[in-house]
Amino acid sequence: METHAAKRVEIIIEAVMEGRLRDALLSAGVTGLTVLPVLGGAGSSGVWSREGQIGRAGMVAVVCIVRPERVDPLLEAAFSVVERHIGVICITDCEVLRAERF
Amino acid sequence: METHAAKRVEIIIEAVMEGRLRDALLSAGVTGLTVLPVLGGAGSSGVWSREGQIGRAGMVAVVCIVRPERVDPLLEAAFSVVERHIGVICITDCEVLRAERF
Amino acid sequence: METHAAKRVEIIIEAVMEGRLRDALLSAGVTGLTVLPVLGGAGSSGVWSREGQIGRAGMVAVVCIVRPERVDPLLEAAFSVVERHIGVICITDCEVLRAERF
Amino acid sequence: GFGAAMARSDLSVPEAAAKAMSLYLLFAIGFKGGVGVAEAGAGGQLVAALLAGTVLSAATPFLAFVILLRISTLSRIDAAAVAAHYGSISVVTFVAGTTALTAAGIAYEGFMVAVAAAMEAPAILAALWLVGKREGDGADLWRDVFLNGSIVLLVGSFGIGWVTGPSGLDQISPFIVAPFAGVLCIFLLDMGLVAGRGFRDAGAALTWPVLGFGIAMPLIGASCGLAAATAIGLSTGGAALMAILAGSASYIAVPAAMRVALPEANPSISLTMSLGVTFPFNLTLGVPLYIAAAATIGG
Amino acid sequence: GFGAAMARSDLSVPEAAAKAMSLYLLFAIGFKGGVGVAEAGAGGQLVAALLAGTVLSAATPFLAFVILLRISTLSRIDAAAVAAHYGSISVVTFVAGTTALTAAGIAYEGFMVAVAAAMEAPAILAALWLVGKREGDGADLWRDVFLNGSIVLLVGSFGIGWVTGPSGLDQISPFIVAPFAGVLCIFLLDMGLVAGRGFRDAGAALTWPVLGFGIAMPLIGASCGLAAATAIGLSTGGAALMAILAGSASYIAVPAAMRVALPEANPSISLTMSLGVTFPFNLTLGVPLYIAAAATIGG
Amino acid sequence: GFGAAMARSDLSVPEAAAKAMSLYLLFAIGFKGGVGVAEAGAGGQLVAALLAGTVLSAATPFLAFVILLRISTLSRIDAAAVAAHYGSISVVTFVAGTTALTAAGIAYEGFMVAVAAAMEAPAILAALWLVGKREGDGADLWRDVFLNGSIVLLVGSFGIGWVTGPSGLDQISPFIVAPFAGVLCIFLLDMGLVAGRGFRDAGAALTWPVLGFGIAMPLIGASCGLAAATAIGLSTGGAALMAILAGSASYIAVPAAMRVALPEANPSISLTMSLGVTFPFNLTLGVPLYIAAAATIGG
Ligand SMILES: Nc1ncnc2c1ncn2[C@@H]1O[C@H](COP(=O)(O)O)[C@@H](O)[C@H]1O
Ligand SMILES: Nc1ncnc2c1ncn2[C@@H]1O[C@H](COP(=O)(O)O)[C@@H](O)[C@H]1O
Ligand SMILES: Nc1ncnc2c1ncn2[C@@H]1O[C@H](COP(=O)(O)O)[C@@H](O)[C@H]1O
Ligand code: NA
Ligand code: NA
Ligand code: NA
Repeated sequence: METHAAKRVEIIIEAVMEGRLRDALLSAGVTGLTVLPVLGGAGSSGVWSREGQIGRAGMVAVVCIVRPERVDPLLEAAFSVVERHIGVICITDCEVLRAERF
Repeated sequence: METHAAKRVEIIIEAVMEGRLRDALLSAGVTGLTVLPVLGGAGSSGVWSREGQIGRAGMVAVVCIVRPERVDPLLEAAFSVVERHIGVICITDCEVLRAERF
Repeated sequence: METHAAKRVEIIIEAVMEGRLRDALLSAGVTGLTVLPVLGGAGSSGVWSREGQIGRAGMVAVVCIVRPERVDPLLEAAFSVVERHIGVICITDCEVLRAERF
Repeated sequence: GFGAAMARSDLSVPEAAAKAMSLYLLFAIGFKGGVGVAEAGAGGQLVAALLAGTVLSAATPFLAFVILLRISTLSRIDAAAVAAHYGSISVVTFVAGTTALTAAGIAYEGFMVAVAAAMEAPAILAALWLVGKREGDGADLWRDVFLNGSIVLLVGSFGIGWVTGPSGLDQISPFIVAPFAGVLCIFLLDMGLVAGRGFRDAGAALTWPVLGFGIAMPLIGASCGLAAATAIGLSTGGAALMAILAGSASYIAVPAAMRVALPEANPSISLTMSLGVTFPFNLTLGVPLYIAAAATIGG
Repeated sequence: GFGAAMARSDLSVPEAAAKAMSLYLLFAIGFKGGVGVAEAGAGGQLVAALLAGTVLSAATPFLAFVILLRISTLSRIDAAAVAAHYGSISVVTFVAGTTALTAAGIAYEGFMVAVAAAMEAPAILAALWLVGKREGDGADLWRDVFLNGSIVLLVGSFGIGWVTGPSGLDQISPFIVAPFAGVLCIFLLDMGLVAGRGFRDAGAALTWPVLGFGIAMPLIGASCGLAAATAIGLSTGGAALMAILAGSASYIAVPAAMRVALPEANPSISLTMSLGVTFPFNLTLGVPLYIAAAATIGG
Repeated sequence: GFGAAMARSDLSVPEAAAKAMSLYLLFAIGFKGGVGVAEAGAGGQLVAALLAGTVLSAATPFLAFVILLRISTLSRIDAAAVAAHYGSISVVTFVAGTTALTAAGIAYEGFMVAVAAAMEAPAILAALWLVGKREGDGADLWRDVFLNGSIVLLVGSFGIGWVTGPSGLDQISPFIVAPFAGVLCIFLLDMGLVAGRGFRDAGAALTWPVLGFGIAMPLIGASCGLAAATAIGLSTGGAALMAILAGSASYIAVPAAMRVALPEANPSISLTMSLGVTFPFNLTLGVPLYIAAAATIGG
């Protein structure tokens, strides 16, 4: 089937920042995004796990698929939110169907 | 270690369609797939979140790793299920160990 | 924005092995990792689903972003844990911001 | 509850807890219904009531569809999806109705639980027929709908209650009876939050005629329900429940079925109407009104 | 329950709610056991019963392993994994047994809860020994097993109950005693669903001899349990519980340990046998039978 | 609980169940408080108590900040974050305090629930002011904090209880009153586990002065609380609760707010102190001490 080049941006960020990140991405012209739950992790700030947590603790993974030319504004928007916070941003080349949607 | 080229196909789809998509993929010769939960998202049909939902609402992410030559039948199978529904399909190049499994 | 080449390694593994895998990866010099929940899947050992399970059943997806030169030790560490178990390892090229973190 | 949701509070019952509460309510109401039948016997009225419920559920969507096409600018697909919701029923409204009847000291037939189960699905068939959908993965869809948790659980616990009878109720009554009102109360609060959120999301589709339909349709449905109940000679409580069932709109089973069978329909329109307009209307004004009407007719 | 699951219904209690219920049951049964010991005292019988339980748990896998290799075509690894399940215990079967005893007015020793905790792990060691696994990440595995929720919670709540005694029970009895039967009932229904699903998945491995083993082994185990209980002089209720423990098969702790220590074993074989065959057999026929046998011997 | 957690047991209540329990506790305590006000009336004392609580919550962080900078090597940011936790309150400690008062037969003002709600947020403002944070996404942060589940639910259920009064309590008391002690007990056990885990994770940051602060600060806070309560003439029970509120430290609302507003602060320091040191101290020694002190002053 016919596919089109795109970029898949994955942002792992604290759950409390999810709303702010979503708003920033949508303002940066992103047409859609998906939020996945995270169970736990490890990093420079130690090992953590969701088990037994209460409140909106922990992190989420935000996946955002965009046309290649929209990656830069997206990264800038994401970075402005994530900058002072722990978390990871990772960009992968990908292909999509129905390119008109992105 | 020795790795082999493969494709990683990620399909974000409504949870009610999960069973149908799984059956379609397995019929298309896919050897395995993994289903991840989705907490929320945004797209042309608005912003939604799993919080406080009841019933099998929301979406799931189906990840399927296949040999490159099997991508086309996979996409056709997936597309026939997803076509009329909201959702996203994204294909990434990847490498796998134990190629005989795919 | 300035990005740096890296590798995204995704390991789908039984939940009971999560702790052992994490320890092995951290010993192999990985600086961070993220664990995502898995709802269900299909593979050579059949179709399974988390619904109605009790105990630490099921699988998890461990995502680990590393510098390219650290991939080989990572894979060896991961493989030593996963070898006898069911599961999948998939490596993707990616780009990251803030390379000094990886 | 509503105000909080409008301001996007973070106060949501976790999905798992909400599901557990809804399973509890279904189990408890089904069980109590079964015990009621074991005590009072069922007879031919059960069959008549089941039949009446099925017909109501299948006929209401036609009425709703015609009204919607006339008063609103909804597409045929959207109108059919909304119509399916109004033909089917809301178990929580039903549960609230039984609680109100018990509080008012009005008895009702235990088998109304079975009628509720019977009314969930026919509306879906009717709505699909309206837009000419008969082909496709029909069997699959039916499995989805019939084995949907709520129908199986209602019928199953009804059966268990019928078999074990009052002695079974005695044994598990600390679990079934005592916490019931509390769980229902929390569940309704949570539904209020979810409903409030829906409003926020679906803004534009909510024209005045559509809002009006969300209040008029339950009244129309309830009237048909009352008429049917009178025709088959149900008690006052049973007639009130039949009115409540016919006047309520689904927000779990039908939305899921519509996503599968009519994916082109916009889910937020029907969900906002059924959960955001009709559900609160029924809980606050509808249920007392239907009970009063049934009492007037019955008395 | 079973029928619904076979037809793939969507009626599953959310994982979190199932886990919460199982924690509740473990806590309640442990607490009540501790209160029982505080009231009646424990003495040397506690030690004798713990010892007997440990020996039973460690010895049963050898028996089960030999039988399985003889009657079935299972590999040594699969046979050892199944054997570990049958040496260990099912807490839910134990809880159902105590409920049945209470309903029948038969008293039992409160410390049987501690015996249940003691019987969870030895079978795992025995099974690993059978297939020559002694090296490797042993310490890790033991931490996994011993600090597995159920052992800690049983022993912990048993200790709390022992310390606080009857006065503690009075205070939290609305929480511990009243909803107990209801939660157990829902939990068993849910287990039935899960068990039914297992059947669907593991089809081929279920040969007739294997199915037969799933029914014969609990009888053999329960007989050993009865003999041991008689030898150390437990009451009728205590002997029935020892039989139930010895005759039941694990479906939570052992499966997880086997995935870690014997990943080559096919988990659906042992899980289907323990959860799909032995568990329902014990609940329906086994428990009454063991109680009757204990009453005959004891009386 | 603690020992188990230190050894990394797998015994954790699922997140959804923990959240459901905390919603239940908030709802029940808010409702009972509202009923109390409906019975006894509120008057000007309510306003005075709300004001006193707000001032305490806003002032305590200044004190805590100064002490921390003097006795520890924490950065200004970390010290401010810790200070915010100690200015705010722990609802669970409050709930445990009301339970202890009820057990001791000491009455308290129902409106203390509203005071608890009022004391959650001001400390956050004070702490941000301390490190010169006034710009940025202020409005957003306030919405996060004020519409945080616990404040809305406490105030909401307080209002519902006030409106429905004792008759409402009668109706849902099997749900609100009976299981309360049990749910609280399980929730506290689970909190113990989580607290124990925190200890394991934050090892290095826990110097002796910091540990000492975690015990001294609640005593200082509680003293201020007692003084304020005496000044406005609360009853013995009310004064004890005011001391408990002032002496307790937040571990849900404030940590989340600090992650948003002061992401540079190390969350494990403040969480370990509030959840791992102060929370268990208050539950075991603090609450009885504050009650005794209030009784001495009040009597
Ligand atoms: N290299 C990495 N790969 C995947 N996830 C990571 C990585 N580094 C950090 N994370 C995630 O980001 C969180 C915070 O990381 P850090 O800022 O390093 O403490 C961790 O708990 C992980 O969930
Ligand atoms: N560009 C995108 N990147 C990631 N997820 C997306 C994207 N677009 C849509 N989605 C997901 O697909 C769902 C439906 O999208 P839509 O059909 O655009 O309403 C959204 O709620 C998201 O979860
Ligand atoms: N090709 C694949 N793509 C994605 N996930 C897979 C794939 N193969 C296996 N898996 C996952 O790994 C689990 C075990 O696979 P298997 O060892 O083939 O039974 C499955 O249940 C899936 O969750
Ligand atoms: Na209806
Ligand atoms: Na056994
Ligand atoms: Na305080």
